[in-house]
Amino acid sequence: MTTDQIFVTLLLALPLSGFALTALVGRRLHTRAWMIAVPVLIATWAIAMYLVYQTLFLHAFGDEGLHFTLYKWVPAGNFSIDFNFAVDALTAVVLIVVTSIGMLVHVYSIGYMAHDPGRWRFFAYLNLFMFSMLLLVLADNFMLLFAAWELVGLSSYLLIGFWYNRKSAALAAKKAFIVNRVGDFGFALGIAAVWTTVGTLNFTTTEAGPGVFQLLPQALESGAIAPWMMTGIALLLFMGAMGKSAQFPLHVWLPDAMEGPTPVSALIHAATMVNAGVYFVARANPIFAQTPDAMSLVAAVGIFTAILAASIALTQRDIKRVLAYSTLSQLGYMFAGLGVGAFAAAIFHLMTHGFFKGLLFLGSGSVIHAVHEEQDMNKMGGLWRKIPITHWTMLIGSIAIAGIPPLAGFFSKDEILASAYKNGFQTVWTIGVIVAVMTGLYMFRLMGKTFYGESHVDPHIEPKIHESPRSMTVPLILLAIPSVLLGLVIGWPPESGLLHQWLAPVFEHATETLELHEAPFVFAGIDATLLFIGAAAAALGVSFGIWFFGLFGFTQRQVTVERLTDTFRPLYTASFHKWWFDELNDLIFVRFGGFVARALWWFDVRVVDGTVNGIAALTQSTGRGIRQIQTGHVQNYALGIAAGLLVIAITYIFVVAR
Amino acid sequence: MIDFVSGLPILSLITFTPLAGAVLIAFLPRERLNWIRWAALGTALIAWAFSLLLLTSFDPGAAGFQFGEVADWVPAFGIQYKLGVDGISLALVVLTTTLTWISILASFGPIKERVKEYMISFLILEVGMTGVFLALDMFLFYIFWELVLIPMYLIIGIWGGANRIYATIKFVLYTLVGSLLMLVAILAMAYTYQAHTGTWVGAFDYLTLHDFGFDPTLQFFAFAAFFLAFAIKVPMFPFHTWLPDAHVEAPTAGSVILAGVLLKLGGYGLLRFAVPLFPDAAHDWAPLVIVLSLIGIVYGAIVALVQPDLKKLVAYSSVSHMGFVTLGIFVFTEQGLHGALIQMIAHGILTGGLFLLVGVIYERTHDRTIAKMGGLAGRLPVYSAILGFFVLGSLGLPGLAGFIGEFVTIIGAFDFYPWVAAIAALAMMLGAAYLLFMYQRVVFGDLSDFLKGIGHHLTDLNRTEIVTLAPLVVLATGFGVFPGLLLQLWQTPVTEFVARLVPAALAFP
Amino acid sequence: MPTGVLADLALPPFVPFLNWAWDDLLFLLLAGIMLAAAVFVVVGRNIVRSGVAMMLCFAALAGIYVLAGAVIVAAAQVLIYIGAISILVLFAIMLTQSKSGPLSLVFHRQAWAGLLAAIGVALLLILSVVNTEWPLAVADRLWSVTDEVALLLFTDALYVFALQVIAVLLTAAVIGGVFIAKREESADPGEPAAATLERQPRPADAGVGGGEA
Amino acid sequence: MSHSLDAYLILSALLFGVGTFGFLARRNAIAMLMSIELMLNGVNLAAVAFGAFTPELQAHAALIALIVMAVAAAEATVGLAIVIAIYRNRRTPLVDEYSSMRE
Amino acid sequence: MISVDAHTILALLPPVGVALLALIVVVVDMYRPGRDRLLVGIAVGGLALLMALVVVIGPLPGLGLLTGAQEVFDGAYVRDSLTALVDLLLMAIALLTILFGPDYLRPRGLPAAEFAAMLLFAITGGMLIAGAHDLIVLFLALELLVLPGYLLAGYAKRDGLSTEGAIKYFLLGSFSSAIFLFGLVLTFGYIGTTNIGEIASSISATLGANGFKSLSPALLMGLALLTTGAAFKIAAVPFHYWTPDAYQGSPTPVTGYLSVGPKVAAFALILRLFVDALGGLKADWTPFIVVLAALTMTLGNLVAVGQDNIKRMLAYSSIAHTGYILVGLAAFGAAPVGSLAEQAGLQAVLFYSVAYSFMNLGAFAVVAALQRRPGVTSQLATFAGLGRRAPLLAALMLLFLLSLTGIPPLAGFWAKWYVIQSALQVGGWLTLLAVLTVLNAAAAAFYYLRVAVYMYMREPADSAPAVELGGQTRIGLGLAALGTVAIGLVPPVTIAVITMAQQAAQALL
Repeated sequence: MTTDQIFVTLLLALPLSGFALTALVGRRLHTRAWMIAVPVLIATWAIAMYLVYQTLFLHAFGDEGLHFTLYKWVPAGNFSIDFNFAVDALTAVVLIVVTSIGMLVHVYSIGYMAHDPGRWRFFAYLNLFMFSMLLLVLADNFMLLFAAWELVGLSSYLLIGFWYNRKSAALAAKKAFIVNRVGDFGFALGIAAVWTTVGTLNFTTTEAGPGVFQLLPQALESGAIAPWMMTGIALLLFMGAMGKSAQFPLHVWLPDAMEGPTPVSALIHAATMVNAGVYFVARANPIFAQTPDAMSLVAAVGIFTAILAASIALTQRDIKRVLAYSTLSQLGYMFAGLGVGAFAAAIFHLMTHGFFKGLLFLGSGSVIHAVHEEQDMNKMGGLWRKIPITHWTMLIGSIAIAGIPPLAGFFSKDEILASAYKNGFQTVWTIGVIVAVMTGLYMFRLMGKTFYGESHVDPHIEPKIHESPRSMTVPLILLAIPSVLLGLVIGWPPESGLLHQWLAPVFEHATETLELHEAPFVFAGIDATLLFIGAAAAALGVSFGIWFFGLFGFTQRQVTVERLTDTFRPLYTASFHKWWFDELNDLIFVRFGGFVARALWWFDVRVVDGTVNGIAALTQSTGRGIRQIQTGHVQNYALGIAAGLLVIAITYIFVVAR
Repeated sequence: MIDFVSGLPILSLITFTPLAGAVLIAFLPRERLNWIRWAALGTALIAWAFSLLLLTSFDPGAAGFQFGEVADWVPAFGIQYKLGVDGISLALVVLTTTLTWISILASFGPIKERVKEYMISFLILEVGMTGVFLALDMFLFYIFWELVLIPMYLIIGIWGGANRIYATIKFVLYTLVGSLLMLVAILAMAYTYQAHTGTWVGAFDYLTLHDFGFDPTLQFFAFAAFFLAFAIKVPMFPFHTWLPDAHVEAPTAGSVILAGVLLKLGGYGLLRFAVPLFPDAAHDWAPLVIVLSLIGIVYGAIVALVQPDLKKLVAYSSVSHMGFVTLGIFVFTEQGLHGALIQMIAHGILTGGLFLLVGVIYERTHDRTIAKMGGLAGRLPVYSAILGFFVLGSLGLPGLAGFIGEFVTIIGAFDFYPWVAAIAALAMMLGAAYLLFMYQRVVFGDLSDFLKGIGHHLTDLNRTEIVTLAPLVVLATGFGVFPGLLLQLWQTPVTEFVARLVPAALAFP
Repeated sequence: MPTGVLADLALPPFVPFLNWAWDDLLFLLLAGIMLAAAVFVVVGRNIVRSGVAMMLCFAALAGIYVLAGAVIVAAAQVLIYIGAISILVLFAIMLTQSKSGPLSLVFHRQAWAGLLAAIGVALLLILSVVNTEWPLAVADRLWSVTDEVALLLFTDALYVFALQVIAVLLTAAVIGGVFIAKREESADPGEPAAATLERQPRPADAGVGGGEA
Repeated sequence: MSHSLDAYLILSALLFGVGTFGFLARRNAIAMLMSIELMLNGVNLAAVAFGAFTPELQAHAALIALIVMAVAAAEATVGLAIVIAIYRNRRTPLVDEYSSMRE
Repeated sequence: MISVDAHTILALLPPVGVALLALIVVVVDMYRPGRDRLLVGIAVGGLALLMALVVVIGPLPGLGLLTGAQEVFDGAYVRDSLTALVDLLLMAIALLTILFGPDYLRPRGLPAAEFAAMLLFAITGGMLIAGAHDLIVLFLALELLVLPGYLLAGYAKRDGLSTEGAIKYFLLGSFSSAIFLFGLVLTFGYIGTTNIGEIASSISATLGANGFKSLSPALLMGLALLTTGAAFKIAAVPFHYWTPDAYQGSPTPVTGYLSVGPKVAAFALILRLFVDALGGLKADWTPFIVVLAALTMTLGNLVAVGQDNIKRMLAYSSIAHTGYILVGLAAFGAAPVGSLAEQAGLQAVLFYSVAYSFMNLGAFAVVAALQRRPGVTSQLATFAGLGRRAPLLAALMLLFLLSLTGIPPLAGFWAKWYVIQSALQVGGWLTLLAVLTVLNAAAAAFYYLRVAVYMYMREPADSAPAVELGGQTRIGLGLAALGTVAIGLVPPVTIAVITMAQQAAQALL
């Protein structure tokens, strides 16, 4: 094993051992339960950064990246799956997000969870999550990725249900897992299809042999599989991504997942795990690139989710739910980006979004902390003076997500929209722009209702409001920095920034296959126009937000908002009720499914088992019936014998002898 | 290779050590409960140690059966006492010996009445189970097969729950119908052989019959009989209804063995006897079997969703999980078989664990109604965590053995016919649904009023219980992370199995 | 020509008016008596009379045996059936105090079915014997061979053997019959005071009780 | 008529049939016993008839008839003993009242 | 003239010896009345001696002074392997019955002397049937078998049920004897001989050349009458009516004897009559046997299912076993002439009889032992909690029941094994009969296990008296259990019985 390989292994081993240790002894550490998990994570982060540096800056592993096998995992005949890892540019980029935010969230949690008796479990779970997420990012074959995929689902389940005695948390955790399983159902079948088609599950071609990304296009080319099969494979795989990244119609679990502690929301349900779908589709770009139909569907699902979620985010009252729907919406953007072929842009947005959404969630956590676990924005207001660091960092995050230049969100989002337009997806672009307006609006609605205007905080709590401890504010500040700068640093100039250079080898083939003729970005013409429209849309949205809900001292226009609400009452109601998706699901799965299950159970007991018991009962009743001939009367018996004699004699003489 | 093992009749030792223990216990005084208990545990541990010794000496690369033991038994019919082990049977034997001592240990507390008879029954049960896996003579196999029946009958019937008599008689009759028909098939097979070759020598010998090649008509009917016997044992839809009853009524350890080993007898029978002996018939029957397996998988899971009783839920989950076993066997692909086998082992471990855990809660509360539970996590954290482990393992979480079983089976099934895999994969969702639904209701939330009423009796796992569960946790994880340990063990026989059957591989639909 | 027993008698060869052989007449007469008596045995209300009718029936049958040339059988018939068995039966009738009674006491409810079955059996027997060519039979009946019978009885191994078996059989029947029929002087210890009857079905929980041995 | 084997055999069958009827129809144990005697006599008649018409069988038939009589005597002994025994218990000779055991 | 030579004496010694033994018992009782123990000693010792004598005389496989069939009295009696086997079996039955009879009779004030004497007379008859080679001897022997049987059934003469059973048995038995006798006379009149060998040669030479078609109506009628009579004696459905009542009413040890002794003898009769004499016509009577077998086992089992009285239940069970034995006969009938299957069928009949005798007698012995104290009924409820009250007795009962069920490796299993195997060797319709047999066996498990349920899974009634076993009963039970286990499990014994059955079957062909 080379040093780098050892580092990669350590990257997994550290959080795993952190999990194991914390699980075993964490309870005895009481308030210092973080003392294993957090240092471990910092070390992990350091190693990750080293690897990122090696990969991206030193280009130490070449275009292909570092590939190596730990051991043979599933040697089931010719279905032979290695436990193998890869570190290439894409991995490295995602590693940055995952480890950085992960590390910050760990630190943040020290303060946030300081008073929770279950903190040891919390840190154990967090480490388990980090292990799973890193495994997901590092995995070099479908099955291992799938395993990690499920493991992050598990961590998510555990963390959502962290406050297990809350029924809502338990239900949300279950829902998250099961909805994810729906996606994984497709994913697993997709993997099976891949293996059946090409006989391997390794992503890329290494010394060990050719990989899927080489073989599948070849198979298509050689006619070994029909194009629709390719589409089928891609869509099955995409199903998994939809589940994990909460895309319509599997988006229902994410808002409920906010039942978990806020750091979890920040880490898992905003910055990392939900990005797994995006990461995976980007990873599988050689497959998707072969099938335009699938690509279009990805784009459609993405952009539809974007606008759907944004529309819901506009009316939610729970601060974390607004952010959750915002996350959905942003993820929709990313899928739209993937679908239109702007893989790098999607990953770019993944990165920036990871930071600013992480920031926003942590900030909201800080707010919730400040107002004593109150999440309803109608019971907040005017907090900006009392928790200034939280306020300022969140303001930065809001501007970033709204897409106001030159903050990070602007670059990534506009790149997606511009690519959509240029790659011929005008509809996607149009909707995207509308969503951009809505983004500004709902973000500044959030800001306004939380921080500005009059305070609606419970008077008992009001005097106790104070800024969060340093372990919480420092991560906020640290996250605010990339939220501001990341776009400029790696995203400028658009479509040929640092990030694009890094990722170019990964998406090279896909771009070629899709025949996207990349004209270099020029600050004029169509490029500039699109850039301007994007910025303008963001600004419009933000302006509306400020207009309605205030900023610093600006007054809120409560009356206007109410009038507006009344005007669009049906729309408002629909949005407020999240377009009744939960109700629909409840109807279909809980009620109808329950009915079916009950009916089948009835069938099982009455029909299947009933047949078995019926045969037994029939035997018994036949026996009881036949018993009657045993009357106890000799004459009856004798008659029976005589009758038997007659039958035998008659048959002998008249039948057999005939 | 440890040399001295090759000189020992190691297979007979494994098989009959428990019998010796049973005889010993028969002579122990009835009141000395602890003597009896420890003697039983000791015997089971010795058998276990022998099986581990066998494991270390086994050569996975060698073809055919190893450590063969042959002696004439009824020469008039060519019946032999013939034992042998290959990778498949070895794994199942070790599973059996392991689960047996765990079950015996787990019975220390709950079984307080007629301990002597209980332990004797259990040890004889082990003889039968081990024998089934090791027998290479059809007749011997049948003897062991029936031998399993009586101890289980007693275990359910004597130490079971309120409705135990109904359950145990149902279990026996159901199994007996199948096995007696199988006996007819065995005899028909032997006779056909004898009629062809003119000699009884080898008429019951598995290896001889294996290569004999029966005519299609015989294959058809004999397969039907074998299949019925094994399908009942597995149990496959629609022959599964004895299982929920038996499980609900059986004592904890009985459930563990029932789910952990007895169901495997069916799966083992299918892949060791029904398919290789009658390959053509198996081929003809495969579509039906696959359809039944799929129905079992989905149906068992759906019905499990609405079970009010913990044990019933686990029982129906067994129907679903064992559907993967039969599916894997009958898609006739290498992966399918691998998957089926590892699913058997995984199901044995995981469901065994689940039943142990249900037993723990039953012992404390004398109830298994899910609706009455709730909030155990706060009161019984260790219990909840381990229950969580087994629930997750059972729903096929990667990293644990169940995942490998299901996934590899799905791969194999997809290779055979994609829609089959698609339907089987529904279990991924449904399994998560019913197991998590159960887990949520039992473990999460506030402590239910019913459990509050239990008071201080509601204690967390004690040391014995942890000792019984720990090996299962280790095994489930070990085989999830290193499934190669198992897969390579039976690679050789699996290859042989598949080589005999060329599946009518359907292309992508 | 009359043959057999009637041959020595100086009778007209045929019965006057009827033109029947004498022995045919005798046969018919005896057969008629025998059947009538037999029918009376089975339909008679008074069982004592039935017993007497049975004796008559056997006597008539003995006559037929004579007609058939089996004099020794006829003699045995008189000795054994009339002399022993019938008397035994009459004794049994006395012992059991069977009296005459209404028809319902005589015949079982399903007597009609019994009648049908009996007719069926008889009819089948008649049909089958009538439709059979007896390969060994000669045209006319033979005369008595009493000495041959005796000779055979003591020389043919089969009958010697059979005789021994009959001896054992009778011994066994007598020993057993005496045991069963003899009245016990006093109840032995452990015997339930009065034998009670056990009727089915009995309540399942009755672990003990009842007089069933 | 008395020279025809069939006549004897028919007579024998009739006697057997009458006995059968009696056995099937009568309720009194002793009457049933008598019916059996009638049946046995029917058999004897058939045996004698065969003897009368078959030279080789003549003596054999007579012996068979004698043997049957002996057996009948033994049967009667046993049967009457049992009848007496049960009469002592049940105080009735009607067989169909002996139906404590059924089904 | 009659020549009485050494061979004649040898051939006849066993039945004569038993008859003499009966007389000795009576005579001893006359001079020393009430000395039950002495009588039992004499009878048992005498029987043991005579059994040894049979072994010495033979002809048995590799044993005996006689090496082949020995015809005596001008062929009226033959001592061949069948005779020897049935002799041994009947004597063993008598021995066991005498062992456990007095313990039951004594408390009821019933003497052992007449019991033993009747029993010995009866088996004398049975032994004579086995060797009878002449219809007259056959009939006489049959009467000798059944007349003491009637008396034994009514042995508890002060008990209403016993006498009721006796009179039913007697009336129906006499009725059937009359029927049988008419058949005998018709056959005699038509063929002109009563010698079985001559009948057989006459049929195979001329009469039966074309099966039933070539027979005259009278002979067919005769055969029908003989069939009915024989079917009655083995209690085949629909001629079984007497069995339940007679069995239930009789004193329990007598029931035990009645369920095996007359049955074995009646099957010997069937073998002599249908195989020896009418073997040439088998193509035509076989369908009837098939139907009889199917009806008999099915009805027996169906009705046994609902019985609450164990004696009555076992009575119906014995009807069912008759059906199983008939399958062997059917197999003989359906097998091609001169084939191995022909022999296998007969062998199955004989083997089944042997196995059945031990296990059924054992079961009744347990019932008798339980009922030792007067007043204890034979209701199933009597068995409640026997597993606790008398573990050994319960275990023995379980053993016998399992053997009756056909659970390997007990004797009953082998019995079924042979029957099924012989049926399968023939194939065709007989295969269906074999399947029906095993389905019946499965159904039968229900009621056998019900007894086990009472023994092990029900609590004893509070008033349940303690169970004491008499010494003789112990020995008897031990011997029956030994037979049940050894025939199944000890290869030399199994082989010995098989070989004996085989040679007996050969002797018939």
